[in-house]
Amino acid sequence: MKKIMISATALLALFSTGAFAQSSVATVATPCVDSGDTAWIIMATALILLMTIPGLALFYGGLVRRKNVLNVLMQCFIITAVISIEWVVCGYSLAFGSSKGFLAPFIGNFDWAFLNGIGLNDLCPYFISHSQVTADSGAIGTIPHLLFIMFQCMFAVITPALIIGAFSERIKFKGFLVFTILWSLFIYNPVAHWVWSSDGWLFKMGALDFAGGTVVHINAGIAAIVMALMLGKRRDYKGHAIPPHNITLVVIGAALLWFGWFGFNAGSGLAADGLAANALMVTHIAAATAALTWALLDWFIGKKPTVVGICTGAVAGLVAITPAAGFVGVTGALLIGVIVSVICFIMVAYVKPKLGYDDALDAFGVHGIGGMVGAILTGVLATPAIQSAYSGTAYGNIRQLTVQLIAVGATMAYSGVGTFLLFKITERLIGLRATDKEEAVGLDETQHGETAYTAFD
Amino acid sequence: MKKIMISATALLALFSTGAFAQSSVATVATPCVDSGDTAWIIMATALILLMTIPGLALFYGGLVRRKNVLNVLMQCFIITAVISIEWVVCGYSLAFGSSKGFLAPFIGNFDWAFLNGIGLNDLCPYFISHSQVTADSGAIGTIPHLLFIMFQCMFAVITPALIIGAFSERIKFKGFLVFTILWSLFIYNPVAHWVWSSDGWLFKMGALDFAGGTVVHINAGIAAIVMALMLGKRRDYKGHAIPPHNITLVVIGAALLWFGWFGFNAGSGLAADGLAANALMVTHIAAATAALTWALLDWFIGKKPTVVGICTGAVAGLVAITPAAGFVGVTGALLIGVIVSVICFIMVAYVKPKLGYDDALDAFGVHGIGGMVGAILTGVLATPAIQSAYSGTAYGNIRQLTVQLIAVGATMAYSGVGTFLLFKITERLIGLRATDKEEAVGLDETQHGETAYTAFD
Amino acid sequence: MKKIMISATALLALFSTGAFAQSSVATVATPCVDSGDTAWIIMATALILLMTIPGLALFYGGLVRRKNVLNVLMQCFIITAVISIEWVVCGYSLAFGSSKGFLAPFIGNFDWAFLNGIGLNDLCPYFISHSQVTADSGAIGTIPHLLFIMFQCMFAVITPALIIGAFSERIKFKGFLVFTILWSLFIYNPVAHWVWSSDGWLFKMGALDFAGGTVVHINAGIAAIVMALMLGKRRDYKGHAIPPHNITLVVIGAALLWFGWFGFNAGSGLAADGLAANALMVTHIAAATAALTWALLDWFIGKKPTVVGICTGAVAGLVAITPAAGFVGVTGALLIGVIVSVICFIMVAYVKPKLGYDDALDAFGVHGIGGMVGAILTGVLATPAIQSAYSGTAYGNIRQLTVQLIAVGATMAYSGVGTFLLFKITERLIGLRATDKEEAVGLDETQHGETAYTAFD
Amino acid sequence: MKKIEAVIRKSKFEEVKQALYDAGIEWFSYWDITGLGKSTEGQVVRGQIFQSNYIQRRMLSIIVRDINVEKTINAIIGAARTGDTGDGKIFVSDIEQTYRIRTGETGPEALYNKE
Amino acid sequence: MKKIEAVIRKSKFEEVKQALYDAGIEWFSYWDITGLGKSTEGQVVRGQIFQSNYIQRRMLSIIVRDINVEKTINAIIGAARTGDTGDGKIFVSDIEQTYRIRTGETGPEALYNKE
Amino acid sequence: MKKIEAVIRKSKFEEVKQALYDAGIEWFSYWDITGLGKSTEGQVVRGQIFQSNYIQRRMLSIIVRDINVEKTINAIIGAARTGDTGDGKIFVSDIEQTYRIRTGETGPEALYNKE
Ligand SMILES: Nc1ncnc2c1ncn2[C@@H]1O[C@H](COP(=O)(O)OP(=O)(O)O)[C@@H](O)[C@H]1O
Ligand SMILES: Nc1ncnc2c1ncn2[C@@H]1O[C@H](COP(=O)(O)OP(=O)(O)O)[C@@H](O)[C@H]1O
Ligand SMILES: Nc1ncnc2c1ncn2[C@@H]1O[C@H](COP(=O)(O)OP(=O)(O)O)[C@@H](O)[C@H]1O
Repeated sequence: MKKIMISATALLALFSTGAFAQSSVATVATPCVDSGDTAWIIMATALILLMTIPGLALFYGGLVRRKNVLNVLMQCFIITAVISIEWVVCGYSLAFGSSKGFLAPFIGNFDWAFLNGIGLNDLCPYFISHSQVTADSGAIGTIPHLLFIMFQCMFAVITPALIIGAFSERIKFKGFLVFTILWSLFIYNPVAHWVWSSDGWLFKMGALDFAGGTVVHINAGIAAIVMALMLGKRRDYKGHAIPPHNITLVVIGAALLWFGWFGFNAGSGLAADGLAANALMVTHIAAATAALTWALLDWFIGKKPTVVGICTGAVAGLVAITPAAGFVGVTGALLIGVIVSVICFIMVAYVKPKLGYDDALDAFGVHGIGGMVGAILTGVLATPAIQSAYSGTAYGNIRQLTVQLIAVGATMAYSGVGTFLLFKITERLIGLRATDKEEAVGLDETQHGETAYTAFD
Repeated sequence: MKKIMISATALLALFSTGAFAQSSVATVATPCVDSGDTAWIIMATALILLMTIPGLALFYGGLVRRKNVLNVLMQCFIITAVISIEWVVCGYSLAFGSSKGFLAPFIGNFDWAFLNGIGLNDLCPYFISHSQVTADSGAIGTIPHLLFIMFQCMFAVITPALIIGAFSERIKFKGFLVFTILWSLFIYNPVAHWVWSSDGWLFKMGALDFAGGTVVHINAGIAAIVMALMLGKRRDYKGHAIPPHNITLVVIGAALLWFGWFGFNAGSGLAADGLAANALMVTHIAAATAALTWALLDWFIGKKPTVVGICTGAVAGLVAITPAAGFVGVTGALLIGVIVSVICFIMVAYVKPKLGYDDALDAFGVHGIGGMVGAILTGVLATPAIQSAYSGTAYGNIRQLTVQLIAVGATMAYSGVGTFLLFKITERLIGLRATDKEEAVGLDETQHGETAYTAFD
Repeated sequence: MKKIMISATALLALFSTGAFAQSSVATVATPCVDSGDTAWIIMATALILLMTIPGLALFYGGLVRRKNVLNVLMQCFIITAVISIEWVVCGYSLAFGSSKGFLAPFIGNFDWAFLNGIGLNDLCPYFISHSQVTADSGAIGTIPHLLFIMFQCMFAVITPALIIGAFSERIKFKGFLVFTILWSLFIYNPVAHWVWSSDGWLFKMGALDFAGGTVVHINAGIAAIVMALMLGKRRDYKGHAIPPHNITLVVIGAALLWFGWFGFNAGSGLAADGLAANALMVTHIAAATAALTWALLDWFIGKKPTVVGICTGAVAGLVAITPAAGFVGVTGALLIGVIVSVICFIMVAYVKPKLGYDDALDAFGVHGIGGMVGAILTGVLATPAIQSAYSGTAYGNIRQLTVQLIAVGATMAYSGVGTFLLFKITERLIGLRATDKEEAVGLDETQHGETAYTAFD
Repeated sequence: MKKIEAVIRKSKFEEVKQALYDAGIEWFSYWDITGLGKSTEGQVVRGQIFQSNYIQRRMLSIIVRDINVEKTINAIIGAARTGDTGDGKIFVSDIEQTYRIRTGETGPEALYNKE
Repeated sequence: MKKIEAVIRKSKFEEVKQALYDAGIEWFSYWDITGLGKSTEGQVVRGQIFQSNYIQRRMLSIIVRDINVEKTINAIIGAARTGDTGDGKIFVSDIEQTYRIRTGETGPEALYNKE
Repeated sequence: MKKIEAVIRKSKFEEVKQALYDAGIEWFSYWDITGLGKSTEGQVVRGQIFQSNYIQRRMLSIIVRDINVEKTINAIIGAARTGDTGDGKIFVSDIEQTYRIRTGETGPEALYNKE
């Protein structure tokens, strides 16, 4: 059961731009793995794993207080374990498989459960800028199908891990784990299907999301704000951030996120070609611009440029460029970097304290808001110079912005309502909020019986 | 002096599966480097370096007490330096070179000492799933020979580094260094030759070890238990682990090991193809399953899921999947992950305290035992769906299990006796056990004159 | 406006050595991206980013006192942001673009400002060992031009970051930032043009610098010594190093530098081929040899082998092999490793205290001196066995040593005088030296308002 | 004036702090110490329970006017007690003189804010 | 002999040290503590000012002969004062006996080097 | 009751601990401090010897009944002495009252276990 290509227009774009390796040969040969594309996507997969552990784990872990750092590391680690298993058991099939009838645009079926029937020499049915012609004149990707599954697995892993930032320092570990599994099953898998599956309704509508602005960042960001609101504030939260316990860990985490994001974005074209190079370039430039912008805002407003600030800015830039990485050039990247940093700064520094919710590590403020900024700006700034089939409002395609807004709105609504329901269910069945005493003593001690740093010699 | 191919059956498997890039072209062209395979193996080589420094160094360094952390880091660092030199001087030649006569199945000769005669455009005589036909109708690999040498160098480096876990916190640095060099020369090189050289007796017998279950993990694990027994317990060891001084370092280390292991296992096919994708997938899934299993065991038995536990579980899973990564699919990976985690947990939590030896960081309990579990399960679970030429007992090839047991037994015997002798020699000549006073003060201070964390501002 | 090839002789060398993938096909096909080369250079680019953040940041950050660690991390982070932007705005154009008339050998023009006119499917005009023939019978590289730009961007980022080591713990952040931008514009860009642009006068003279011995290391090293002298000593400097506040960070940093350096050196051939494999090998061996040599010097002279020492040695080895990585083999690497370690040890342990300047983290002592040793030894040890067109004095090409000395001298003179002038300008306009009070309290607190490690629970 | 030094379990710190606030004591200093004593503390490491008598504790140092000694001690004892071995100790000693650096005030006045 | 315990701002440490040296006091011990008191300290975290009354401070413990008490206290007060709330406190108490471990000397002699 | 505060070399801690145990003292608290004094400590950094008079030391705080003062001090002096400058100091002061938090016992009884 092979899937049709990810986008017919993409294929046309491809031939017309001539970025096609040895096209004269490819038409006659049997379709085969392109070792270069495969080499790059293997590495990209590894890079995205690195983003979750230890990248995000350290970024978040450094930001919490000393007594809760292990809890954050553990959450990231167990998400990696549990969601990877969920992914091969059924997640991939639900997200990227085909189902029949009215369900088809919304979720896949279980045909690929346990990777059933996927051989190691099968080629990937999904592709973007690099494909080859099959015997029956269809088109097919250039990397092994199994590799695509693992590449996507890492996205499925990091998305729930992003939510951790919202509920840190006050959640029971057991409740967290059950909630996370349910969330991946019932929120992540469908949304991924909508946007990335060739059957998905948002995909068919033409929503642009190169590497996960809606699926990953908005999705997780909305879940984050819902969790933060429903779980309530930390006992010691007084309307402003609590100083991070170890800023060197924050920096290591942010740097590894930046590094890994090259896999996230430049890997999402599923090939090692010009599109990947462009994605790499805009990713790097947007991160740099957003980092600098935040540092300058800190400098002018808070008197001094801070390390936590520049790291936060870099992450915001990376988030916002994610949906756009395959559609904009260097100018777009510079614009996106500046805009997202200003908006997220305002959110985190002014709106959050005003509204008073406790999004502990700004998972909503950075990933949710940053994702929205990115998704919307993609609709504006997408330029046909990158992929000729796609252009945004600024390049005359008025409709694209509407489509992007629909995609953003749908994701927000589904993720918001779904997270709310799953929270209620988990809370009823297992309990989510840590007791006041557990919170005072710290989650490391109470949930895991460990202390991060001993005084032993 | 070219070597013959790693496996004739592998070559046949290759043609029949069709995973062969541009086969029609390859037969007529001069054999040449495949840039995609080369790109991947360069990265894989770098990834394995990262496993030793800083991956393993941090994993082990975080587990010891504050006063010994630098000693562990230094051991990993100097092994990287010394063994890399040893490898180009003679190690590679001994392990992968050919010798004449009765020595041939046991050890190579010195023809490739100082990489003598190996040009930068020579292709690698070893290959697995991707090869090309030479002018004289032989077969040859698709990556530069020099690259294969460096890839293997990283295996030679990490193996003795694994042993560190057994004798930490109580060994003299000088004795350690001499022992390590001797061990690499006289234990690692021969065993690598047996299993991986096309002349090796275990290779010829058909022992399956995709990425080093016997050569790396059992070999190091047995050396570890011998060292732990002969060196005696730490002065403060009272039959149970001593709490790690910095668990965030343990997590960083474990995550980098996981990340690097993709190079270790998915690189061992020496190509960027479907076999690599499958190896990546099973590696990831086995690690995830074993990590989760350990966390659950901790939860049910020790009341709380611990961070050190989940990290240990992940490493155990990675160890066990190592020999199997090129032979099993997703089901095999899930099984191996669960089984190895349960067995290693029992070893570490029950058997070790009962027997009373002081394997400080469980180098034997995790690498030795995990390696055995993996090597044996490879003989059971190897499925022809992955490489058609290889199948295990569960797929009707009864003999494979016997062969695996012979390989495990031979490695254990040789490594055990060899390590014993080298210990005796080194102890006599130089001394191995740190004095009681050095141990009390800490090895950082006494062996290196440094303190990891100063109180200075 | 396409550039001519990087070196006509290199091209010839190429054909004669036969390291050319599918040469028979390439002549007839349209030039296209080689996915394998592209995969590797994408990763190499990411690796070099990792060298700056968090690699160098941690290496330097661990070496300073606790009160200044964030300042170092912040400096590395903001350099990454600012210089990346500078690079796409005009830096790349100035360094690698062509200008007309008498300026041509010295600096490029602004044609490529904002990457103007560089499409995502354009191939890179620069190449070394792997190229293809264009329609008009010219030669062109095999990776996207955009990718080359980002690859070079990471070099532009790390070079000013290296200088940090000289002026740590006593510089105002604002002055530092302005100085760094000016330095990149007026010192880095021209020197890169001289050596690496096909119009550059040193390039035309035949100066060999594979991956940045002159452009990166000597350039930064000389700037370092000038800064150290002009800024004066730290208030607490008494003629010898101040103990590092966290040696585990130093080790993590050094290991990531080693790992990333594979991208730096083995990526500099812009292809995944035998030359890359050789560069990888000599990089690794030189690092290992230099690390071991320094440890032994510490052992014999300072009584104990130190962790900071072995890390410093590894970095020195990596620096020295940088210019030579594409021109020497394993013997050269071993020699370079030993020689650079001995010379840098003498510089740092004896000459520096004698002369009394305060090069806080030995940016000059390791990068400046190491770069010179490497550049000169490249002139001696370059062997035609690696690239047949290039040989050094030891292989009969007496002239090469002279050329290398001219390149070293020119870089030293320009960087020295230029840094001096930029220092004077920045100091006059903004001020560079932190006040005595700021220094006493620490730069983290005074420049960034943050504390790296809180005592909070 | 008296100096009250209390060695308590780290996990009881938040409660003790609250009790002190409730008793009107708002100034004190604390730092982490390791306490050797009769009690041991368990930690599970790889499935094995590690019993150690090196225990991470917190030292509170509170200087109070004589009239406040009793209520301070009662507050601490009330909040820090679990009933298990290892609850810690309180030591009282004499302080001869106190200075407030900011104002140079001396004696008991240095210990409280008049306004 | 008296024990002088001074709680000062970390940022004033270098100045206090210098003042003590100038006053002829060259031996003391110090460690970092957290001080709870009336004053708060701000830190900007992601654009928001965090006000905490957990403040990182430094505790100096100086044992001096009776004749040196005054000049020591004056040195500290002089160097550690900023005039803002939170400058810290100095506490003086009695020390009954002192031993120099190296020589076994006791009493005031243990506190200074004759030569 | 007396409070014995001992500043010792970190490297002598294990020996001092053993000596105290042998002398029957099993309860005490300790923490790491930096000591400024006459002695310096060398560390080799990149081949240069760094001489610092900031020395990492350990502070032991032991409260004992009056009858145990002498043997405690002897135990410490015996075990902590190397004979080189920098061996540290011992300070003895008076403790007026002691409470055991667990039981509320006061006075000397709070300092030892009857059974
Ligand atoms: N004599 C002492 N001197 C200094 N510290 C002490 C002394 N006795 C107890 N402590 C501190 O108090 C802590 C708790 O004392 P412990 O004897 O374990 O509890 P309990 O009083 O409940 O029997 C010890 O860990 C130690 O830090
Ligand atoms: N009664 C006390 N006992 C112990 N430490 C105290 C006491 N009062 C103040 N301190 C310490 O001194 C620090 C400064 O005191 P604070 O009241 O903030 O300043 P100020 O004296 O200027 O009003 C506090 O943070 C605390 O560490
Ligand atoms: N007067 C003092 N007050 C507080 N601590 C002191 C005093 N004198 C010495 N110390 C502590 O004792 C340590 C050792 O003292 P030092 O003078 O170096 O050794 P010695 O007594 O052998 O000459 C010092 O580093 C310091 O921590």
